[in-house]
Amino acid sequence: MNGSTQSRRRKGSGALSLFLKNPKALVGLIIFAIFLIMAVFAPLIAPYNPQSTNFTPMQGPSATNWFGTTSLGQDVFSQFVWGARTSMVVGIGAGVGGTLIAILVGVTAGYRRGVTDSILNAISNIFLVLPGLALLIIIESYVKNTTPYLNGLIIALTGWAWGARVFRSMAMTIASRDFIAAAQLSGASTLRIMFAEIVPNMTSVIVANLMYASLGAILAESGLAYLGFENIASSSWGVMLYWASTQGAMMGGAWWWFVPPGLAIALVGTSFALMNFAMDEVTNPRLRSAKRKKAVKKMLAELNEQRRKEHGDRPEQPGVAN
Amino acid sequence: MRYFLNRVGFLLLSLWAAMTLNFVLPRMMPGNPAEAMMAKFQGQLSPQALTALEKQFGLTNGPILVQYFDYMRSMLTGHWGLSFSYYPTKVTTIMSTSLPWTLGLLGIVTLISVAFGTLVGILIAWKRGGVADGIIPIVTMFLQAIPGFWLALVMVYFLGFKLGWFPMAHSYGNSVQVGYNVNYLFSIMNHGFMPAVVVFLGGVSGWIIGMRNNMMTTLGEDYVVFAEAKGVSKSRLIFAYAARNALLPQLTSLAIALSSIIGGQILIEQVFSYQGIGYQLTSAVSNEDYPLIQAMFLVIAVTALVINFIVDMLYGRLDPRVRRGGATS
Amino acid sequence: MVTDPNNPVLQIEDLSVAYVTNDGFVNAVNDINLTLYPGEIVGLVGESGSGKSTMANAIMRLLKGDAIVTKGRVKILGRDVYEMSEKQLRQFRWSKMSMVFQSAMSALNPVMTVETQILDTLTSHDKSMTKAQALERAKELMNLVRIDTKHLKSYPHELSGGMRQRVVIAIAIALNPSFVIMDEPTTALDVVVQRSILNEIRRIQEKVGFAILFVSHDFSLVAELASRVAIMYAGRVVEMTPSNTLSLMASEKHHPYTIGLLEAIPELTADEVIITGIPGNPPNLRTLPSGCAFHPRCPFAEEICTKERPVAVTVGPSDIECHLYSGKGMKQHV
Amino acid sequence: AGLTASAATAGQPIAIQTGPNGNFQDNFNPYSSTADPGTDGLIYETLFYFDNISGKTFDVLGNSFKFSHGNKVVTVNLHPNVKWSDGTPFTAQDVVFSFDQLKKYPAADANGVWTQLQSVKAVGKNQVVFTFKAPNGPFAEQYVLGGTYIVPQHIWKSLGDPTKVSVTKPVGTGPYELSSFSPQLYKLTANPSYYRGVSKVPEVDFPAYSSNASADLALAKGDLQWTGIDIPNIQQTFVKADPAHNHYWFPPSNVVQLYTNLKDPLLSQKAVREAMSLAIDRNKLSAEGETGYELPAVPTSLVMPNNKAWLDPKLPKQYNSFSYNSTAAEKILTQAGFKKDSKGIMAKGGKELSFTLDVVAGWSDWDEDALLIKQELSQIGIGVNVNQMQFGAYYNAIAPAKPAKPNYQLAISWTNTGPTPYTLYYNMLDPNGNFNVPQFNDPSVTGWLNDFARTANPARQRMDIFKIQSYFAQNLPAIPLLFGATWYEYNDANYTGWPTQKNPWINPAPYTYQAAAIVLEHLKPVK
Amino acid sequence: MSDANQPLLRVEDLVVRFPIAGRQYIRPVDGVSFAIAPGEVLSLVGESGSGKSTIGKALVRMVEPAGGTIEVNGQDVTHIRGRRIKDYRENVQMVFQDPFGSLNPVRTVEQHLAFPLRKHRMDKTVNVNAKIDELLEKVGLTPVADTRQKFPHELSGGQRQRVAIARALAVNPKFVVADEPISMLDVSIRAGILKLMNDLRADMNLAFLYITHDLASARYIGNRIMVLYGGKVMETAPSDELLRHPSHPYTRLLLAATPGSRHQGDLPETSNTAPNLVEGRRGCPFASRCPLVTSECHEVEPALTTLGDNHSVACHHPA
Ligand SMILES: Nc1ncnc2c1ncn2[C@@H]1O[C@H](COP(=O)(O)OP(=O)(O)OP(=O)(O)O)[C@@H](O)[C@H]1O
Ligand SMILES: Nc1ncnc2c1ncn2[C@@H]1O[C@H](COP(=O)(O)OP(=O)(O)OP(=O)(O)O)[C@@H](O)[C@H]1O
Ligand SMILES: [Mg+2]
Ligand SMILES: [Mg+2]
Repeated sequence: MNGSTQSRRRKGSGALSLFLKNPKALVGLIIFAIFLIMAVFAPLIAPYNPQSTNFTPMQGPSATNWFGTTSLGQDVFSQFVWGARTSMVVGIGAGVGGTLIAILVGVTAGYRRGVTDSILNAISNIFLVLPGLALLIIIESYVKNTTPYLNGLIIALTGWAWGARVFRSMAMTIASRDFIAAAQLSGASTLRIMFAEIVPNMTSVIVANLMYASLGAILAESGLAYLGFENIASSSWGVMLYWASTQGAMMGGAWWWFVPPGLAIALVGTSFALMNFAMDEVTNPRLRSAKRKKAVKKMLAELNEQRRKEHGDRPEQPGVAN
Repeated sequence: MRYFLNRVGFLLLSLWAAMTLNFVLPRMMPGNPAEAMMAKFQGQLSPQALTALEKQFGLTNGPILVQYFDYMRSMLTGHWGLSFSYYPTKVTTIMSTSLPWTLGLLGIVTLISVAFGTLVGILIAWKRGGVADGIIPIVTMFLQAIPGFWLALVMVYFLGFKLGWFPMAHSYGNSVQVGYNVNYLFSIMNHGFMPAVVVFLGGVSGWIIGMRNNMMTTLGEDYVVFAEAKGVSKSRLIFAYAARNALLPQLTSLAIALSSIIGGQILIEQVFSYQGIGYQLTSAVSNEDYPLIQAMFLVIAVTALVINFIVDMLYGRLDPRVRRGGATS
Repeated sequence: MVTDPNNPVLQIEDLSVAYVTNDGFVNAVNDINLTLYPGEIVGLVGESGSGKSTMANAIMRLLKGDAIVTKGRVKILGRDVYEMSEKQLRQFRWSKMSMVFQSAMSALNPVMTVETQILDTLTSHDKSMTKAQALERAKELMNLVRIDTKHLKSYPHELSGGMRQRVVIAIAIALNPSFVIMDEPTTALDVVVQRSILNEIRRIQEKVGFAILFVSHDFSLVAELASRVAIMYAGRVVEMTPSNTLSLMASEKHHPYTIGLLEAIPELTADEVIITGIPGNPPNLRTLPSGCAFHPRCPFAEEICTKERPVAVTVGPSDIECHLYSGKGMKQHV
Repeated sequence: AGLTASAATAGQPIAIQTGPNGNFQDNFNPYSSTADPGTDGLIYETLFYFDNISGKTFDVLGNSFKFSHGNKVVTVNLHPNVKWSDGTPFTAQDVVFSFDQLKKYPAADANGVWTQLQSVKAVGKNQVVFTFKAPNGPFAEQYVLGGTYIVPQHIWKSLGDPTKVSVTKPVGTGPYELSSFSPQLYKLTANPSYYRGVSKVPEVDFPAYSSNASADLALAKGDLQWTGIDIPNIQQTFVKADPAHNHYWFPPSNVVQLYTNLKDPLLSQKAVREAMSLAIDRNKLSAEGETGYELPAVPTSLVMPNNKAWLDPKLPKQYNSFSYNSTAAEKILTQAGFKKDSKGIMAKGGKELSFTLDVVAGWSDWDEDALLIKQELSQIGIGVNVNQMQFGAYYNAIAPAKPAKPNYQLAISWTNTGPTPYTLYYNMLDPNGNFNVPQFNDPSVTGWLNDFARTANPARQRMDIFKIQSYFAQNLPAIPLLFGATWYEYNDANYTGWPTQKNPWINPAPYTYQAAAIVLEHLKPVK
Repeated sequence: MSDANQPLLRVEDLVVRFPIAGRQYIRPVDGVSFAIAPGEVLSLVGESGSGKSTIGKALVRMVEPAGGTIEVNGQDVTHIRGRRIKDYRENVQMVFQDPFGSLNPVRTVEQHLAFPLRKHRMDKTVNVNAKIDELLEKVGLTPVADTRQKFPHELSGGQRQRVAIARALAVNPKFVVADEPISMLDVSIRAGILKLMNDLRADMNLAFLYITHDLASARYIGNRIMVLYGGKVMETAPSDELLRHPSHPYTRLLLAATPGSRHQGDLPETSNTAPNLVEGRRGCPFASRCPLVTSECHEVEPALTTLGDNHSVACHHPA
């Protein structure tokens, strides 16, 4: 708890330094940033219209078509770039949406307890239990013409339960702390207590949930698209895979069509996970200590060695510093 | 006892809610099962058939409440009826031909990945800061982030089609004698290998990282330090003191993992043409096969709730602190 | 059991310990020298965060997390703890030196019975011990700390705080060590329970005869139990004094911090009650004040205090690190 | 079912895949629309088979049939010496019983034969007389003689409602018998006492696949010999694997239409439909949407070349094929009084030519077609919003079956075809037609259709079709897009005699069940 | 302010019960009565689990009493809810036991104070900012400008406890429950808090219920001391009187355990079992540990009897 608040204190530099200090998280951040840039500037980066069918179909990578062409003669690289936009929006959007619902449900249940808790808990259990994909399909069939964004929304609507569970137990712990009682005494409303007192204390858990929910959403969206539950005119990595698969890209040897979207999904997913390592270390300071201690030990040993050379006396155990 | 009754009551409440949702959801879908059936035939069937189908399925427009009570009664009495999309096959027959395969494959893989992930998590937490601790979580994380169906397609194509190392489809070889014999068993394992690998890679990272983080927490607990100080052997320290306690929070995840098994893995079943419940469930949903959807959702909900219940109870057994009173989560 | 008084059980020489953090070193223990003789009880007091537990852990070579020993050595029965191999250490620790952790609540594994935890201690040091023997010894220990042996089958949460603390003490003395560190063994407890545990400790110590380093921040408690008391401030032992000097009534000379502590205790029986706290805040261990670390809060501080770190001088029966007594650049106050 | 062990070892089995369908359920009930492939045709048989591609008629259980009484009565002579696979002789009573079942259990009457039939009577052992309420030759042929499977009375009379039983040990008259079943594979073996001679293909296997991709791989690997799936890039993925033996042929079997809801005030204007039709580049749809597997349709909506014989030789040239001309299309609209509004959409009287186009989500070729149509129509100022729907919702929207429907503006869908163009025209254009998606109703067309159904005179029938085709080409009640393909891939390493493009003697798809049985009968092992 | 004879707070026969396993209830507070006058400090001592905090929480209505009455300024507040509870809490506040848990780690000192000030100010013209400064000044957290921006983890335990007190004062209460405000703190810091409370009482005529198990501080700050055991009042007396003439065996046990007390000595105890709190118990709660126990003690609950001079005790064998 202390760790997270300390990091908050030194905002600005804090969040960034958290990443800079952690190579894993830094790599994650860089990968993420690359795809984010691709997503934001898709219209500038993509050389062609992703849908237009102007090229020789099924050509391997070349100077004009960096990632080759599809069976309809579309530029795979342009689709890939636009796909980044869709997938990132869906992933992050569904991640954020799902996390918001999870916060709302989880914190309410954890704070209010009693009947509210029982009902909300039952609901989240049901959402946890019902097979997500089947539920998605049912909803899909209801809303015609699903775009990836709509799918993202649906994924958020169906995928919040796990987070709610985590948040609930977290909120329960926090709610039992005295500062919550003190806030009640000073006349704070339930909403205020939930969102101004409890939620800010769960930042690291929320961020972690956000990362995993986003990863899950990207995977779910690609799965849905692959199953054909998405407007196939959209440009998303999932739809690319759908087309690649229905057009026999793999059997036809068109790896350039099939590999990039799959790999990109994996990379974005990994970047979320990597960035989460930074968060992990905030929640759990023990995770970071081992390495640092090792480094310092080494440093001390070197210092010792140096002194011994200078003074010619035997090294002190376990080391002299200051 | 009170705790127990409390949990049972909660279980029943959730069950009822799940069943009601189960009734409402499919009926909210536009169209009706007979119309959805037409998709199978892409116009090969005359529209007269639609009327015939509607008659067969007994689709009535009776008051929704009456339908609801009928539904509840038949669900509870085990009269799950005949599937629409495989009319007139019994819903139970369909489930009994696919569920065992799903349970077998996913159940075993889940148990393996839990066992493996937990063990690896324990070990890398113990050797924290080491090379394995640096690499394993990232590699498995990457593997987990690959869409399962994509990996499956690549494997089928290269290992199955190109190299011929593994069969590309089905749960066992079509030439083997079904029954308790070595060939059959071997064939099942041979066919299950690739799907198993995909499912394994899709989940193991969570177990590794979850266990590692829990271990990190327990390793810092005073009682572990105390145990180390008092000189308990290393293995006992790791497994009896640290890991045992770190395992407890994993139980909840295990419950969810186990309960999600029963929904199957549609994408993977589809790529490997594996005989599983996921495909049946998905096609039941697309075909608006109410009886099948309802029965499957019921089984899924009951299993999940029961597993959660068992885990709750187990939690009580494993953690003496919650044996009396108090919620576990 | 009782060794030569010239042969100390514990010798700490120039010990310094630091925590490595993102923002640099936290110097929790600085240049400590301390010696304990067989059968002796020495108190270690100092306010929260003054480095008491850190020092205790360093003695046991149990520093966790980011703590490292930056200087000095620790010898138990003449052997340097930090020169032992891991295996030697595992054998040595607990059979010669043991420790009662600061919070007994968390020192016991919540999911194991008391019996298992005691037996673990016994059997991991003596592989030849049979289960029956170990159980016999466990019962003996339970009797020693006056807990009904039926509680061997209990889980920690089924015991009251006092009982848990006793179990931890039982585990600490299970192997008849020569030296036990007790890190605030009673802080979390009720006054009545606290008292009865102290009595227990005294009784057992008289019987078994190990030396105790008793860590606490409760002055009156330590003064009663120990023969000598070390007073810690900002990671340094600023005074070492016989416990009978520790009363406002006693006219002995003390470190200003010690005086502050004494004045802060509400007296139960005095007619007129005036208590005064020590002004200011505990020091930041990352950036210790220059010179004497206590100078920002010291009513007697002079310029020299901000510049030069005082060295210990013997004043009466006590050793004190303070410029008041070092005779350097100070007007005589006390 | 008797096993023919010797035959099974003699020749290689043929593995068939009719389309991805997950696990099989053990059900070989010909009354069930979800019976396993092969139930119809291979195990149970119809009286005759009328092929929609070759236009030919094949005898099955029937030997011959004759219309009489102004086409109201059909007399069928049955094949003598037919036995059920359990050894019981097959008689006219079985035929009468099979039809009576449909009457008794309307839920089983998927073709609605009793909406037209008056009675079915046996005359002796080998003759059956069908009497209709009104003369309707095409219906009698397609559904009564060609679409009703005959079941053994001695078994089914005690089964009760035939739609509610799972048949796991089918007894039929067909060339094959069920020999083993598992959810992932079932096997049929040749009926040793088949009345037309034992099939040269001793065993037919039906393995289950859950996705096209999975079946494609199996086919390319040689695990399947006969399939009916849409395989992309087929030359690369299938033929290349074994060019000598891997073949495919995708003959047209129906017409894919852009249906326009004629109840819509804008779409009911001929100019609008004409402009749309002109603005759609069917060659592009064919090449890009259908990867060249389906060719552009023709203005008459006849299925070419299947319906070659029915084409009016005097039909004006411009109706032989569609042309693509977006400028002309735009001109038609302008002449009809439409003007582009601020959004660039053609409008008249404040009504914009802006429509939603319904397609089935996941039917990727149509989805692609729809997108191309959207692009092209937008060029002439017609706004299209493509609506990809789950099949149930889609069918619900376009199906003409219920009074409150349909409920769509534009939709891509199929046509129902039969041995003559009548089936297509009747179903689409008759108010009682089964698939009158456009909501078309013109008494003159209805009159020609009725005339066709009533008369037994082929020349008069041709005249009727001529009138309808030219009406269709002029008025475009629906906008024909492409010829819907029949999917057919096969491997002729072990057997010869497959239907080919050069010898299109029958519908070659394995899912056209009675045809499939006839194909199997004609296969011969390679020496 | 009401006159000194009219108690600010009167508690009569207060009972609190909590459900435990097996459909049973415990009564951590069982028939407790007391009164506190404006500007008075009542010290509540007793061992851990004797129901001290529960009484405190009942007073601020964080728990609902199962029986008895709580009157503040003559108004019965035992079972009020909703709006009225909010109004009521402007008069009473509580400072929680744990200085580490009672401040929200992610909020600054300023934020902690601003909300109650804004919420409870009488008229909108009051400058909240100035008020914060004034409060911080009052509890001695200077320099104010510095303190305002600090997060709890940047404060020492004593400073945190002062913020907690400042927060309670922000509401402008007449009565504060201070629940063991110093038990977790260092000796040196404890003194500061006690002094602060003393000052507040003197300057603002605040009344306190001071909960502790440390007799020395109870005496230091309290006008009267009430000894609680097993949810019942064992003995009440003015502070000096109680320390000089402890009459209940439990009070004497407490004194014996307190260093520096003239009663210090060996602990006269027969066992150290915790008292039975389960509803339906009989006799004196201290009977199981009492050295003077007789069979009567196990059967009959001793009534609180007056020894004179505001000193009353509930014991069959008072000294
Ligand atoms: N892991 C750590 N990282 C950084 N600083 C630490 C760490 N652990 C302890 N410290 C700091 O080291 C100093 C000494 O801590 P220690 O626990 O030894 O104090 P203590 O005297 O035992 O206090 P208490 O009486 O509260 O137990 C404290 O200022 C503390 O903030
Ligand atoms: N919400 C609750 N539910 C059930 N039991 C409770 C609850 N709150 C307190 N108790 C029980 O009531 C008894 C009295 O608790 P209380 O916190 O009032 O004691 P206390 O005198 O303040 O102790 P301490 O000195 O340890 O703070 C204890 O046995 C406690 O376990
Ligand atoms: Mg400590
Ligand atoms: Mg309390």
